[in-house]
Amino acid sequence: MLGFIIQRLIQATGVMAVMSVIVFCGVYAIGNPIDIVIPPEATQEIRAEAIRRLGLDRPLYEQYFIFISNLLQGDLGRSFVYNIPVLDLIGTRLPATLELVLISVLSATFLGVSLGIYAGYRPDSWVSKMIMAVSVLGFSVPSFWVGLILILFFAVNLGWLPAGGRGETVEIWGVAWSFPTLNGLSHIVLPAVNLALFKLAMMIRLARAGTREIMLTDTIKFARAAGLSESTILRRHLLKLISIPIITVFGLELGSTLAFAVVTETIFSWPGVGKLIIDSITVLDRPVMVAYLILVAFLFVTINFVIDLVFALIDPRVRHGVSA
Amino acid sequence: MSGFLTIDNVSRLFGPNLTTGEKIAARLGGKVETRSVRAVSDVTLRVRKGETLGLVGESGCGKSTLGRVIAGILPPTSGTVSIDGAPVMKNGTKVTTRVQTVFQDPFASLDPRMKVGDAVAEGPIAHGLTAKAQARSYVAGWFEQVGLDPDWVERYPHQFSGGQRQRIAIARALAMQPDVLICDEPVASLDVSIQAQIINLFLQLTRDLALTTVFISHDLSVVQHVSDRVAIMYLGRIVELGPTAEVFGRPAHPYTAALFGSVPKLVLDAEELVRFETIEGEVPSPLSPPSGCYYHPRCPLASEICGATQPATQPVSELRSVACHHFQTQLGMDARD
Amino acid sequence: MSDPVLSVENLSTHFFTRAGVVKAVDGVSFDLARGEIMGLVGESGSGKTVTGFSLLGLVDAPGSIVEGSIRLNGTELTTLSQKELRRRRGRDISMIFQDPIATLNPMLTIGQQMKLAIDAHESLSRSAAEARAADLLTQVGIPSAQARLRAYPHEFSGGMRQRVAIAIALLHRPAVIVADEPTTALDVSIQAQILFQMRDLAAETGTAMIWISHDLAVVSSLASKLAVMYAGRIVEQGPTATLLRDPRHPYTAGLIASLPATAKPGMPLTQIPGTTPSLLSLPPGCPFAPRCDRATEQCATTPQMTLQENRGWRCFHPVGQNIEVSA
Amino acid sequence: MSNQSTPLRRFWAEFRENRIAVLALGVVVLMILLALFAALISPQNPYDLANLSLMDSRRPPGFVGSGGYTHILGTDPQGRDLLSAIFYGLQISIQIGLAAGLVSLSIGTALGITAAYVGGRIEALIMRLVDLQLSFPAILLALVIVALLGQGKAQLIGALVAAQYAYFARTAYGAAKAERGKDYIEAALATPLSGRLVVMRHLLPNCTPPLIVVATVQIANSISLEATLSFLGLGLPVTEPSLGMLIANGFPYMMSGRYWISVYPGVALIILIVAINIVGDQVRDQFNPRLRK
Amino acid sequence: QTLTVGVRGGPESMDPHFSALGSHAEAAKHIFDTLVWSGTDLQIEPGLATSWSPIDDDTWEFKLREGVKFHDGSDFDAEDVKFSIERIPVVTGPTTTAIYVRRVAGVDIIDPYTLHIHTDGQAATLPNDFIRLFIVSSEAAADYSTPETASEGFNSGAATIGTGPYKYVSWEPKGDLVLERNDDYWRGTGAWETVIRKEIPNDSSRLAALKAGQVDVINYVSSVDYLALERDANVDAIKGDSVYIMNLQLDQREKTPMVRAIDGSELAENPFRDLKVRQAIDYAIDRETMVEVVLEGLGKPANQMMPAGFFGSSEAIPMPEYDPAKAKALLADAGYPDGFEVDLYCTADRLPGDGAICQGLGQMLTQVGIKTNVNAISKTVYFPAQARLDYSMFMNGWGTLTGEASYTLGGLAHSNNPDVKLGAYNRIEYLNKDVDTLLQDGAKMMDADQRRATYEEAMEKVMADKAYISLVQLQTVWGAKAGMLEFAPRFDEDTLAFFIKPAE
Ligand SMILES: Nc1ncnc2c1ncn2[C@@H]1O[C@H](COP(=O)(O)OP(=O)(O)OP(=O)(O)O)[C@@H](O)[C@H]1O
Ligand SMILES: Nc1ncnc2c1ncn2[C@@H]1O[C@H](COP(=O)(O)OP(=O)(O)OP(=O)(O)O)[C@@H](O)[C@H]1O
Ligand SMILES: [Mg+2]
Ligand SMILES: [Mg+2]
Repeated sequence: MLGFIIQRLIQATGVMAVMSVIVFCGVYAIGNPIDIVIPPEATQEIRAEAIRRLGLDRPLYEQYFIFISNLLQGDLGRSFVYNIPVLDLIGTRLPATLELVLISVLSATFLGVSLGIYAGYRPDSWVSKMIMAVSVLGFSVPSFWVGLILILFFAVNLGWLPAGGRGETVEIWGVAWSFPTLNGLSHIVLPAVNLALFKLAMMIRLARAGTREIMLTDTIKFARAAGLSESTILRRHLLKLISIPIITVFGLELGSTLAFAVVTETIFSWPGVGKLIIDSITVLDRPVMVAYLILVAFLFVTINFVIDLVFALIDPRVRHGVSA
Repeated sequence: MSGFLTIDNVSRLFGPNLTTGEKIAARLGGKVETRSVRAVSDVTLRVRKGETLGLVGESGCGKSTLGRVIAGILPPTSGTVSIDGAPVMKNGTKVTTRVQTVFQDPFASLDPRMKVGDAVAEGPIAHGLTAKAQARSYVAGWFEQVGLDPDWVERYPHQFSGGQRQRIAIARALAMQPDVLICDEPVASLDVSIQAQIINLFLQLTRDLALTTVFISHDLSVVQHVSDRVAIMYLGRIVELGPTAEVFGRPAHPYTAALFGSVPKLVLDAEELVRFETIEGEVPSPLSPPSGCYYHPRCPLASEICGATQPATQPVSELRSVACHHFQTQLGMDARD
Repeated sequence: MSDPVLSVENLSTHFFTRAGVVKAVDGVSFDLARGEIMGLVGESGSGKTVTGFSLLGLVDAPGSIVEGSIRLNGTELTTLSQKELRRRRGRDISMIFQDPIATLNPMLTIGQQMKLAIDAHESLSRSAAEARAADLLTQVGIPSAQARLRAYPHEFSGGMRQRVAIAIALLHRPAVIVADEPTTALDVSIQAQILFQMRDLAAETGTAMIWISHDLAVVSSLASKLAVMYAGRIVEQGPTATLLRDPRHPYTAGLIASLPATAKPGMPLTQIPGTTPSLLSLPPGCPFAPRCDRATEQCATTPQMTLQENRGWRCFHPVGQNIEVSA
Repeated sequence: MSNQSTPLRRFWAEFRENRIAVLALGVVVLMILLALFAALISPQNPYDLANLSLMDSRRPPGFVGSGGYTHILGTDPQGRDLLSAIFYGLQISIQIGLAAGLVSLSIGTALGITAAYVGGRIEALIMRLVDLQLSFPAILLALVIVALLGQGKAQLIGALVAAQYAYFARTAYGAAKAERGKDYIEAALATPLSGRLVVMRHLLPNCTPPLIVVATVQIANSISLEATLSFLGLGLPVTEPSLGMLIANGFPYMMSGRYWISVYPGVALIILIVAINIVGDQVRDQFNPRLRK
Repeated sequence: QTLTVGVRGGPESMDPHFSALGSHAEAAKHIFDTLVWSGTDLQIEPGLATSWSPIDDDTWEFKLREGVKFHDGSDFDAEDVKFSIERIPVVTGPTTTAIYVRRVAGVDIIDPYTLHIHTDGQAATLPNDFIRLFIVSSEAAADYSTPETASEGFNSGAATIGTGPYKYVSWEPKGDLVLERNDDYWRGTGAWETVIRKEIPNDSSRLAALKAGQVDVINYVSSVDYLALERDANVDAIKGDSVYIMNLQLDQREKTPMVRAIDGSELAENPFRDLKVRQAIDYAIDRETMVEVVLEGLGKPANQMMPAGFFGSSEAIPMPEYDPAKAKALLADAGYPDGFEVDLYCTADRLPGDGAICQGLGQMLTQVGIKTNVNAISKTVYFPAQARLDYSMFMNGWGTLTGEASYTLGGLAHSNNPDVKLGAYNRIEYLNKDVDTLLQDGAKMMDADQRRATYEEAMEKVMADKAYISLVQLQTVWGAKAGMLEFAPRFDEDTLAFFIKPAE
């Protein structure tokens, strides 16, 4: 386990280093962020002053080393655009993304796994075929398109649900959440559905494939031979046996959605971090980009680590260090 | 004793593949498996030209590993293998075509995407044993030799039965015109009725082509049938070696005796159900083999010395040797009745 | 002879595949008495496993039992509902598989798996169930059974796992156990231990057993009765000793003769020519005819089982009898 | 028998049994043909600005424009005939999907097989790299790259490749690692044959089935990813719109009732991706020996 | 009563001095007052200053409004103004507000309500500069006036104390800005107790939010939705002129990178240096179609770089004609009978319709023989490249935010000369010596009429040269719940809650 943690830390450092270098060089290659954020009427003098203020006049490697040394002191820098510490900026937006993503990924997982098990258990029934058809659609249709249709239908035509924004929030532990209020919840529904659709499809496919494979194994045959009922077999045997890939994908999806729900957040004007990063990219707000990517790397390392812990929890072979 | 195929002090270890993180963790004193498996441990063997050596032992005792080292597929961790004085491997790469292999699973040992004729021709073409233009007739010749219809060269492996595939695999090995053939359980996955065909083919070919053979099997009756001499392996070591009839007739190592005893034999005449002997306990983990003689925890003859020192390989007769502190007792007991 | 616990009559199980109908089991009949061990031998693909699955009603799609009857303790199984069948599986008839590694669920403890198997048929308190489980583990030769209930399969060796599977199969003292090559994947030394134990257990509990194997040597020392399968059919059956000593079907005879143990070392073995037929494209008549040196035109029709005393064979030209020359 | 039973023929025989998959394959082929012959069958060359007339812009389906032909699917804000634009857009989308798919396939396969075959440090290095990348949202990566490299076909393909090659590498690695351990590879190496020969003649061909499956999925994915990037404003030049770009361009018109500008390209895109995925699913099922009947 | 406004962009900080962006100032105007107010047509009016006049060549005197109180109850006086002016260069962000005080050399407090502001030379447009000079409380902001502390201090609300119509309640970057009415506002009491500004950048989403009733009013209704909105009984569409004009810019350098002959070969010289070519381009452009079709009516043809009526725009400039035949003739005349090929660059995501206009332009130019490859790209890529002078022909919008010409012509039409702080945005190396002279002179003229005439002359010369070709003036549309609001569109496109009244 210790080896695992160290390995993960090494990886994380690697990603962060690579990412930060790429972003530094990339932003440098595109051009001076100043040219995007500065107003047209500024004189050369003022432009130069702004460049100096942001430290953009120094050689790139110097800027990088300043960044690194600040990083080592726990300072991820300040946004060019907002002039506030990047961490604060991300911190204020994280809860919005967090609740949206958790709700959608969790519900997609529960629903997807159930449907997937059904479809894998009765692969030839027409219900399964319907489920699979839905999953192919969910898998294929680009999410911005779905989002648009959702808004058009539920918000504009039917007027049942709000078209965007976050709605009322309640403070819990000093953080604003919107899921506890009815209004807030109604705002979450559409974006959550939009986000969940792809994951739902993915989970269905994963659970179905797992179920189909597992149902043919001797483990299940043996359980049947012992007279276990089908429901016991599904609940006690199958569910555990298909859980490993599902948890892996759950983790990765959770991570990538947390990091990047940008399409949904854009369409539904959800004030989350995904929106923040794409906005930062369009204005070349380098500190935000770098810090964000570093945090994403961290996030993934953490998630991977948690997944490993969960594996160890549910799979005794992992717990005991036996290669499965 | 001199040999055509000589195997000198060959050992082969399999270490765990540690990630950087695990290495660091191990340094820091974390719980990381760093022990390695000693799959083959200090094996020395001489095989005479034209001889068939049977290699027997339970699963995981290192038969295949030894076979692969001899065949030049795996480099040994230490020790050397040479044929007629020429080493099989140099710097971890195989440098001879004089030793070829036939594998256990005929379904895995042929490339499913390659026509069988091409699979057989591939090696000889690469090594100039035949020209590309003549490859077809060259292959056809070997097909006939192993009892296959030469017209079948255009087929794919899935169009053949297991026994036929094993013949193709044998043809592929023989087409390289080897002096030494390593057969790693060539009949283990075949049906009994097919097994006989392949054994017959094998007997005929080794004789006709004067092949020197190492024949690996866990099926004692097969080994007994085909080999001139037999080596018994336990946890990576050769515990007994000798002419087949002698070893089967009078095992010198208690493990050999117990092994023979626990194999179910075909009982043709007993009206009563037979009882056979069993060895107590199970094979220890090769990661942490017992001290001294690896067999001592299961051995009925074990004494103090067995747990303390590893028995040396001692000659019993000219062609026969054994690694046991108590082999006289074992033989003596047999001698009495 | 007392009433058989298991009586199989003209059982046929076919697989309806895209390539055609695979007659994996085709008209198999046999009886099994209480406590009796029957060896079922035959080449790979001859239908042994499918026969076993058919008995438990575990044939997967696209296969199904197309005809025949299976009577277990007098109850006809083929007409039972899935639910009824399930109630009998594990209680009246159970099965063990070849690969002990694949049989047990690696994510559940031995105890949990045994508890599930107990709960399937009885409602016992936790402690009672544990006691029963531990008891059985002890019976199959697992020391300190109580403690081992909390272990996971990977903490056991292959042989131990197979013992656990056997213990699970024995939990409800079924009338019949189908053992599908349970020792093939094990080391010889372990195989011997298990064979030994199973035989004693069967004798003790009165459980009848169908021991599937391709190794004549194994069954010869274990089963009192033997059935030889070829291409989905039982071609010969009878008491083991009789059958081995005096085979009637040319296939049985060839099988015995081809064993290295029966030949002089170094000498060519008697071999059965040809290859195992594909069940898809079986010619009409005796499936062994193409490989049989005794075959005549008559063999183009399907031979029926010739019964004689306690044995039977399906052959027009049995070994040891004169070849009847037909017109 | 021998001819009839080449692996390909057997594959096709099995494939043919799933009618939906055959239909989907037909759709894919049709769409590829439409894309290939876009220039011949389109009433208009929508990429030639001299052909367009602003007076024809945003006309509903069925409008007869200044070109004299009926705009069956209507026109877009630039007066492009949407049907033609869809054919040409298909061409670009498929081009990009294929190009990105093939390049990532080659790079990924090369990396994966090298790692599996060579082993040791190189294996560790390559696979770490791939793992790292797999744990990173593909679209984020693509986005950063497009943002950094600027817009254009090559950049877009580059971004898609960067986002996807790792999947191929992982798959190729897994397959090659499994094949590497099989006896026939061992047999070839034991002959001995040169490593290059073994990789090219044995390892590579036997790793293709899973790669084909991944390739179909990834091509569909690239097309969809390209559409998404276009939607986010990081796609191709607006004058040569891919399907995604057409959708994105029409997106603002959805609310004002001029649905056709966005919906028809969207429908084309969805049909294409769904069809590819259905074909991919069937291929996957066929390559999975455990599910074979 | 609550007014919820859906806006495209919000402030970047609560510190009014942080950014010079229009959306930032717009938000700040709710909380803070400026010294000089700009009215709906951008005419300057008294704000916190009641009057101003130059007292010599480099000094302006400002009289301040008395009796104004900050939200915390403290009094507003000259100290706060001086503090604010001096604070700006210290705390400004990258979109620098220092431009508003660039001419200020010093501030003298004469009495609590009188200030003398010294400038670096004649600064005729100083009051115009001050329309976005927000006055913060010198006490509340005292501790939050370094680059490190400014944003935090204001974002937390500690320093967000202004004299404006609304008090700060809460704000999140890119999220909601919540305000509550200042009952003591000197202009009177606003109609809304609470104002929420929601940032919804996506045009469709913003409109959807309006239609779904989540917001009461939105700004920047996209041109594509405008017609439909007009027909929608539930929503009022309020149209107003914008200060933005789309200009086509033609590189005047000897060698220009993105032009070539039709066959791909290099041209001997930059065709855009030839007046005939530039005129041909002008004739090729059908401004009416551009407005009616491309912008669906949401704009006006433009003949110069500023909207009519702005200080320095000239009535003498004729509206260019659309005459493709003449364009072709001129091209042939200039030695390009077969035309040539050029890459046209523009933004696709900055101003409403920018990408579409650009593509329309491409069609029009191609039809007279100038084969135009249109690259409507992200502003992220466009602006840095434009600053590097990568382009030969490009189009982008320019807004005369100050309402007068020195700003527009000084940035675009003067040759780029840092010494005189002019021409910073002249990215085509346009040089007309006469124009340069006029602009330099104009900047020093304290007499308004004289200055106006000078700029008008400069504008006429610039437009005659056709290196800058003005295409269309954009219009902007607000959407509001039908019958709910009374609303007067502003030229600077600000959406100011205080000036929105509930309908009777
Ligand atoms: N590539 C490898 N990496 C690690 N350990 C290995 C490897 N190959 C073999 N071993 C270990 O070496 C030991 C000997 O294995 P080997 O395959 O030689 O046994 P065997 O006698 O051929 O067994 P079997 O009868 O099952 O084929 C075993 O403990 C095995 O786990
Ligand atoms: N699911 C299935 N679909 C189609 N055919 C099947 C299926 N399962 C088994 N068969 C066929 O039924 C026949 C009998 O198979 P079975 O598994 O009973 O053989 P076996 O005698 O147990 O062989 P082995 O010794 O290899 O275990 C084989 O020809 C096999 O191909
Ligand atoms: Mg082996
Ligand atoms: Mg079987």
